[in-house]
Amino acid sequence: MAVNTHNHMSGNGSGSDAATFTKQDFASGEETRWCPGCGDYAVLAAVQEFLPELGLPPERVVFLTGIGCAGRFAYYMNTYGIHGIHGRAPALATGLAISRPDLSVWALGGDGDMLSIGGNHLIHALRRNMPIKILVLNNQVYGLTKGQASPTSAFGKVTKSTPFGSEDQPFNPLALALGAGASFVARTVDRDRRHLTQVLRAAAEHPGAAFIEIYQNCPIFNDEAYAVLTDKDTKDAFQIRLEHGQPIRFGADGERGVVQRPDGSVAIVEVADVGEQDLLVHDAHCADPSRAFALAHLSQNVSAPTPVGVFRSVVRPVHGESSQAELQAAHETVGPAELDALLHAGATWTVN
Amino acid sequence: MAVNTHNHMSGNGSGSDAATFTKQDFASGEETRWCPGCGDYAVLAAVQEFLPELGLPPERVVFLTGIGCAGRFAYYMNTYGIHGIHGRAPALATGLAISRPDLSVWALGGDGDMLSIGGNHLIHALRRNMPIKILVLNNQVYGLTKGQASPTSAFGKVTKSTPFGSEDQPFNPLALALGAGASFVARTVDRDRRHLTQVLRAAAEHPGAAFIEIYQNCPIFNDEAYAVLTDKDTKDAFQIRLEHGQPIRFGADGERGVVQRPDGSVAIVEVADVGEQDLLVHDAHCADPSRAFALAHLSQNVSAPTPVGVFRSVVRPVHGESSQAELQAAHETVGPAELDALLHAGATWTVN
Amino acid sequence: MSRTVDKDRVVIRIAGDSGDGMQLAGGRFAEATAVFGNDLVTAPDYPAEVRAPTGTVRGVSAFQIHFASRDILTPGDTPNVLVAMNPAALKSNVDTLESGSTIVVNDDAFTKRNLVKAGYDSNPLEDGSLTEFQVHRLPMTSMTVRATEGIEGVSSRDAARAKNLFALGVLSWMYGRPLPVTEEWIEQKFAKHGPILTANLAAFHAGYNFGETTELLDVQYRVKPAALPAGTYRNVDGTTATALGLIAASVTSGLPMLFASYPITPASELLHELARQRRFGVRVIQAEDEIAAANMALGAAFGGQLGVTATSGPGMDLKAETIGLAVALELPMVIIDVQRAGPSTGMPTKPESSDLMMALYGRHGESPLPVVAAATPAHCFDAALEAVRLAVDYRTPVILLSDAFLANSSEPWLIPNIDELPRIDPRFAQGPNLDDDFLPYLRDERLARPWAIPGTIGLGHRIGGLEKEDGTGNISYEPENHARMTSLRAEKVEGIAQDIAPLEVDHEDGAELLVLGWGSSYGPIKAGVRRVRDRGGKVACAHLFHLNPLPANTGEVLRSYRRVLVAETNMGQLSRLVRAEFLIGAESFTKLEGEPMLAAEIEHEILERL
Amino acid sequence: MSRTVDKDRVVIRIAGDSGDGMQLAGGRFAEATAVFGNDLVTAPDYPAEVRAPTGTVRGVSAFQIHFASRDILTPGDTPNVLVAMNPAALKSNVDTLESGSTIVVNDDAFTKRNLVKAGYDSNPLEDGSLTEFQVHRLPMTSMTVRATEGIEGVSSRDAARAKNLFALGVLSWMYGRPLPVTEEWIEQKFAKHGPILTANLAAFHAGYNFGETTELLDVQYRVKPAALPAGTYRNVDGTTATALGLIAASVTSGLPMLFASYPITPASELLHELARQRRFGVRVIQAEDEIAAANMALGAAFGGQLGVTATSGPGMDLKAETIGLAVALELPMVIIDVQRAGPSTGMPTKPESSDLMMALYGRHGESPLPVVAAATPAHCFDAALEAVRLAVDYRTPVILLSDAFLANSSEPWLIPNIDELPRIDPRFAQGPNLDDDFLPYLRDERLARPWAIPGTIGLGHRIGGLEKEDGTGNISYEPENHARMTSLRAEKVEGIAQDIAPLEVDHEDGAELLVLGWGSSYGPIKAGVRRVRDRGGKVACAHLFHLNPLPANTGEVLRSYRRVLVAETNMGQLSRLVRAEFLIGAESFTKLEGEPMLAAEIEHEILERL
Ligand SMILES: Cc1ncc(C[n+]2csc(CCOP(=O)(O)OP(=O)(O)O)c2C)c(N)n1
Ligand SMILES: Cc1ncc(C[n+]2csc(CCOP(=O)(O)OP(=O)(O)O)c2C)c(N)n1
Ligand code: SF4
Ligand code: SF4
Ligand SMILES: [Mg+2]
Ligand SMILES: [Mg+2]
Repeated sequence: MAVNTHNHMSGNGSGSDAATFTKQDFASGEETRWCPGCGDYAVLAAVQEFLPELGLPPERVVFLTGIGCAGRFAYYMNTYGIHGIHGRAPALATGLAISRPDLSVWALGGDGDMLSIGGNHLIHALRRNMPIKILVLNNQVYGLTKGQASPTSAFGKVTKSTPFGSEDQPFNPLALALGAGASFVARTVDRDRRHLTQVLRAAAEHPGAAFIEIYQNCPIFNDEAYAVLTDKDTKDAFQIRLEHGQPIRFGADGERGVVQRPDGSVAIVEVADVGEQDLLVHDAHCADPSRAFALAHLSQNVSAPTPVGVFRSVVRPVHGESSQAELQAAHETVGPAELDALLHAGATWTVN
Repeated sequence: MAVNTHNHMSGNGSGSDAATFTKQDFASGEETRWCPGCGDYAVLAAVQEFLPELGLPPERVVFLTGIGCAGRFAYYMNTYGIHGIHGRAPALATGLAISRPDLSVWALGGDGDMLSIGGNHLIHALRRNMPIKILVLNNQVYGLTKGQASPTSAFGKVTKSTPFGSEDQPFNPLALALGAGASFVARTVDRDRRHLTQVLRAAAEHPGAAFIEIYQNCPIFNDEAYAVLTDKDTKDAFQIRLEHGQPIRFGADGERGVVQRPDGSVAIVEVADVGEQDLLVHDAHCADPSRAFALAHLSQNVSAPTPVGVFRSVVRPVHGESSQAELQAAHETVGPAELDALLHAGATWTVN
Repeated sequence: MSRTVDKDRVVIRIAGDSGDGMQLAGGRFAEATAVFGNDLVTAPDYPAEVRAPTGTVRGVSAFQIHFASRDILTPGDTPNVLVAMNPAALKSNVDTLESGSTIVVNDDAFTKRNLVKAGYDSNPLEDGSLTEFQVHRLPMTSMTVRATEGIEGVSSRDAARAKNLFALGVLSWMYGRPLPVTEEWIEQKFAKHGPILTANLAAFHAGYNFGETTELLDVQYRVKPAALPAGTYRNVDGTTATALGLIAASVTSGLPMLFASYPITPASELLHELARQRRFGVRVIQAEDEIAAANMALGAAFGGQLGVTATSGPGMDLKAETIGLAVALELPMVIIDVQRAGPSTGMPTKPESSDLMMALYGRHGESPLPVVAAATPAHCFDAALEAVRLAVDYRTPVILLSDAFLANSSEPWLIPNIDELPRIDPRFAQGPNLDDDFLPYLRDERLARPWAIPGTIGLGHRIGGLEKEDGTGNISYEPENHARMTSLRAEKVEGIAQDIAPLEVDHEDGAELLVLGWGSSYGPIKAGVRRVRDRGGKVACAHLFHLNPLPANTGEVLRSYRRVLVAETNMGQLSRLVRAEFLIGAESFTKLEGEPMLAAEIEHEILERL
Repeated sequence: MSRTVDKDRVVIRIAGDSGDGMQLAGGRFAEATAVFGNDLVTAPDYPAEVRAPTGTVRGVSAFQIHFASRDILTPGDTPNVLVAMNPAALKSNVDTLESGSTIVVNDDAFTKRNLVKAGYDSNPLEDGSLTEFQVHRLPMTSMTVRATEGIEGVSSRDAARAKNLFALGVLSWMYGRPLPVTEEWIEQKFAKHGPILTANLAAFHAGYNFGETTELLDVQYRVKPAALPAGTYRNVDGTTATALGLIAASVTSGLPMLFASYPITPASELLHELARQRRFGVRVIQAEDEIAAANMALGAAFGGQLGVTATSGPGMDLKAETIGLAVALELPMVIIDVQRAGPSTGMPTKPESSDLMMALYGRHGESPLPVVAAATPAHCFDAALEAVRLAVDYRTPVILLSDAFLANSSEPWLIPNIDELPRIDPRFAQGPNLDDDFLPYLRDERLARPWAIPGTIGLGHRIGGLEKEDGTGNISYEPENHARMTSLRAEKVEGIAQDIAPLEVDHEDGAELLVLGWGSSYGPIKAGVRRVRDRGGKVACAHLFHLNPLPANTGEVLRSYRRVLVAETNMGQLSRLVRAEFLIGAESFTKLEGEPMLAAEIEHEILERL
């Protein structure tokens, strides 16, 4: 197809070129235009620092973003990228990923972009299990348009568009993703670089669509929405780290934990009350998504201790995978003779 | 607002006019144009027969539909109705229901209409808990456009648009609705008139958005997709009736049942193996949606015994409810004087 | 014995219930006619419903074919021969027949019940209402059943179903169509269903033999092969021709195709057609909606593929914002609009060409793009290739306008020589274009920007819908830059006028009136003009294949006629365009009936003005 | 002591960092100026980013006000006085100043660090580069801090923040603005924040007193009140005026309003404004996207409410299909397009009027609807009322075009008498309209159909986007019916030409050139024409408030001039329209810089043609 492109067949999101890359290789050098203190900076830094791990050169990585503050992300990556229109990044990414499986394709947008106007593309990309990584920078507000309610804004939230308080229950983005059949669902926080990186790594390793909700602080329109998860004083009490194969417990001394309740939900308990053996052991690879769904409902809008980490990561058919080799081979071998035969297919006749 | 309209304040979907109505009052008499044997006929008949129960006159009921075979529904109801554009019925219904709480507002469409192009409006209407009843006539195919895959078509399904088999996992519509935060979620079958009516009744009584998936047979493009649920021979073995407060069991002699599994999912067992006491007792009113979600995953595309009935029915704030009285009163009392004051608000000056 | 009568041209309409297999019978007749060497144009006519009630007028499915010993241009205004498989088919078509036409009916179907279903009070075959026609009453069902009796594994219901092949046999005899074409097709088609194969062949032969042996049909017609230009032909409808054009563009350019689409009548057939073409590396994805489909095609285009999406009016509305993005990104992409009768949902199965203004202006802001329109079913091949060529050469989305008539209608197509297809060269950027830098918006002599695809080392770049700085493509809010970029985008598209064929006029000495058309009005206009000329009238005509930009000589051509008549199936969209562009007082003939134009209508309009 | 100089008109631009409160200071100055009785036009100018880095040129926020002792029309081409709160503000504005203009700077802000951030190599206040201007260096920050020293609960950071009020005080002194207007506003605004209130008042007074007592500013200007038509005025921007117009329409028609919208610059402010108006029964819903917003408004319209939706270009693309449905349903609905510089995402905060063609033709099929355009900020009130009137009277969606300039700019508005507002009568259908039947598509003398709302006994009906039978509204695929319905829909809209004001010409004897405009070019065109006339030139002008249909006399008016110049901020959309419509060789002046037109540009274009 083109000179200078790498091998098309190496599969999305993984590669092993000999060359090694650094954070700088992934920074476009374009001046960042977010507000001072915006959580987007931290996400950008974490992504740029993580990407060299893929072993892919920057030109094999593509960021497709929607409109919003978060959408500006594309400009700051020294990769290929499109700052598309509002809400459509997952669809752009679908078109690119399906036709170029040699690339690592990332779709990124804000909570409004991905969950309001773009909600349909999101759920369909997850259902199809497209080989794309989807990052939703959730600040629970519309940043770029200066402070309207978003589909993740809390019930009763006063914003410019809801001066009397929002009348809507917010989405639980993880629950929505799980409901759509997502094969990989995770949550992390802008200010926790190590955790964010872990989650990015897990997503990149996942074959198929990965949905990552990143709690992102907007100091201008919704400051400190997630402070409890990152403030030294409250962090231990509010962050529930999900780790595959580990009992789910948290608190400064792991004194609290999560158990199954008889009604199908999960609940927080004092470990001392129930005993260690009754704690749930996190199984991200469970074929059935119900437990992950229950965990996603432990807290809404960080009003209670909130799980972060990989909720679900299961392998299932990736859209396009099964036809890929056939199509690639067909395109490479097909030539004038086959075309000529196609044009002449069916009954023909000749006039002299 | 208008002569001849009934009291605006009686709340969506309920009423108690003295007059009683019959099925005929709800049939428009327009010639139905579905294919012979189409499941849509049964749904239409059931709806027309049920509606008199609301106690509302036909002019207080509105059907808003999308495009598709199912979308034709609007024409056959002797109510007010709009056959809107493809996928947008929930949005039309939102606009109408929020401004006319005296009406009983129904949105109806096919699986393509509601879950493909209209997926976003659907999940947002459910999130907002709009006072509308949403019927999805799921035949797992595009009927009107003559047989393409829909978002509920099975993986590998050969259709006109997927001659080599669909590469997509289908949506689990109930899981999607639950993931979106739906307060009422149910499933029923076109050919089971009594069950269908029960579900309609429960939906009508529910304050807020009700999501009802109706398995609907398309004899032309996807015949007998749900036959196991309705055929005499298989019905007992495949229909799992969910009834609030009852243990979940099925089979000709109730010999099978559903239990909770340790991984958060639910599973089918022989009652004899586990004992009656271990069966799940269905709780449609459980605040946490996790159990309902687990039940929704018992079967996909009717490949296994399939629960029908009301999976979830919980009360939570209905969008618009809290502001309704205030807005109504404001509109009724506001007049030229208030308008004049508004126009003169802020600093004014006079030129003589 | 039957007489043989020579005919120049014949219009046959075969109509029956939608379950009667009329499209199949019509299609096979067309194929045999094509192979026989007549020129032909076909027009299927389906009911709007998936399955309308059997026997009703609403449920009638018809297929019309016009074939001739010379080149022809339309499916014919009115049939000379109507084959009616049931009363409803007769009822829904008889009004269009001219006195003296032939009617062949399936006598068996004229039962009381069917007459009632069709809305007849009395049997038209017997009440004298058809005296002005030549009526042939053939008991097709019973003869078919009889012909297939004894074939093992064939129920009498299966047998009755084969009556369309009986009818086909009768027609084949009447017009001396070659049998092997149809026989081979039946053998292939039913290869896996032995008994059905045998039954169908038997029915077909029974029909043919019926003509040969009975006295009921007394005339056999001879329509000699047409003297078409030399070459190899096949019969294609617009859908197939479009698909072939796209595939040809993909193969010759080396660009793998991603076809992303959401089903909609009458564009879905193209989706079905291309979905089968994995052998050509065509990837098809059915998107969740039209917005997604457009974005998928655009994403693929960014990746260096041939991104194509197809839809009809309502879907075009939805794609508008994404098309605007493609204009801003300046990436190649083809958007196919198979127009149908609007507005809103309109009449989805009916043809109309009323999306021209939308193609030109249906996006916010100044977002010009090339618009190409197909003129005939076979021309869809060239139009698709041309759309891809412009898209790739100019790095721009291109709208290709087709319509419901073109999509379903068929005609003989002179299969082109592969080597003579237009060359489409992606010219991917391979390296820096300004010293050591790569400027994604540095333009070439066509004002096209470089197409640098992911994977190409050193050319990484980010682009978006925000206004871009000339050259670098960086975000810019600078006033003069916006003015410059707006002009550059416009000039790039205008410049295409130099790169397309000039408007060709079919002139006749003394003609003062020019009939101008676009899209599927090509056939009726040409045919109408011919009729006028046959009557000695002087008239010229010209057809636009490019609607934006218009060919460079368009103004000159139009101004050289005293009167210009623009004929189109909308309220005068092209006529507004040429009025605005050239300030000429173009007159307008419009038709908005969800039906193609008729040659007779054009003839009439011209005569009125001579 | 300072001198007092009389002035007819002054243009002030106050600029600083986006965090410096420039919009507030400018807005307060405008309010005082309005109350003082000058005519005025304002134009805010925000940075594109939410928070651009402090001190940079990109982060500069400015507010321009033009005020005069006579009626004026634009915010002024170039400022006479620039107040620059930091080096970046100076840098980004100094190039637009004419020699001899006054510059007032906050001297404290000209630190090394700020100079570097602004991109200055040396201090322009000291390197002689400003010699052609009258520069006043005021240590605003330090004087503000000093003035607020000792106020309890006010940090020195809070204090420094009040420097915008110091600047406002200075300006108020310079132009003799009344103090109470501003004082009262400060008292109300900060009523809940005692110390801040005191500090702001102190800063304001300090600025005023600084002018009064120091010799630094030697001239005080007097701009006498303007002799505007009698009546009560207030200052409104286009957003407020639009909101008021909609509310007035709701109250006077008795139709409760549902305003459904999805945020987008520059239309979001209207959403914010209306969301506060529950007192007037206005229900606002923020939809999940623009498609939903349009459908919600349409659903409400079906329910008998005033359904309104507002957006900007990209959102208009998305609403197209739903607008087409509204055309088919023939239900009243208002769609407001606050245009911005396009295509695609374009320059979201910048004005441009390039959606005219889209408003007219941006939907598939033939789907005509009325288009109304606002001309000035205050005119948005009338335009909104007019849009509702047409929508209700003709049962049709109406597009109201505004733009980013009108939305943010303000001017005095002569508050209308409630009793003189146009009467809007929903005329809901109450019963059968043909004997005992109700025909939802039986038309009245305006060709409007009945509006029968759910709840009305006996009028239940089902309508949709499929073509409808004339009268009954039942689905119809009948060819002639489609032609008839297409014509009826078109005629209904065309008929509105009889129901709107004729095109009014501002003529001058001897004028052979007519300048024609639409939308926000109103002010610059009028002002440009005035300037030409002041120089003795003969020129006429006219402005279109209705773009579809055009006023009945438009052709006649245009033809009565030898030359017609159409001025618009797009590539000539209206000019194409009038060329197509009237075959006149209209010339085109276009500007595409994401900036409003300037009077000087119009003046220049006219003079070139005289
Ligand atoms: C079609 C369309 N509608 C609306 C907008 C305006 N718009 C731009 S960004 C945005 C939402 C921003 O919120 P979010 O996605 O949460 O991103 P954030 O700015 O918070 O990062 C909106 C409504 C647009 N650009 N295009
Ligand atoms: C915008 C738009 N896109 C596409 C279509 C074509 N279309 C009509 S119905 C339909 C899908 C029908 O499937 P479904 O919703 O499942 O309904 P069913 O016919 O099966 O009842 C489609 C794609 C349309 N009318 N409008
Ligand atoms: S508005 Fe909020 S989200 Fe946007 S850049 Fe500023 S801080 Fe970040
Ligand atoms: S195509 Fe299927 S869904 Fe549509 S009417 Fe026919 S049977 Fe029903
Ligand atoms: Mg956000
Ligand atoms: Mg379906």
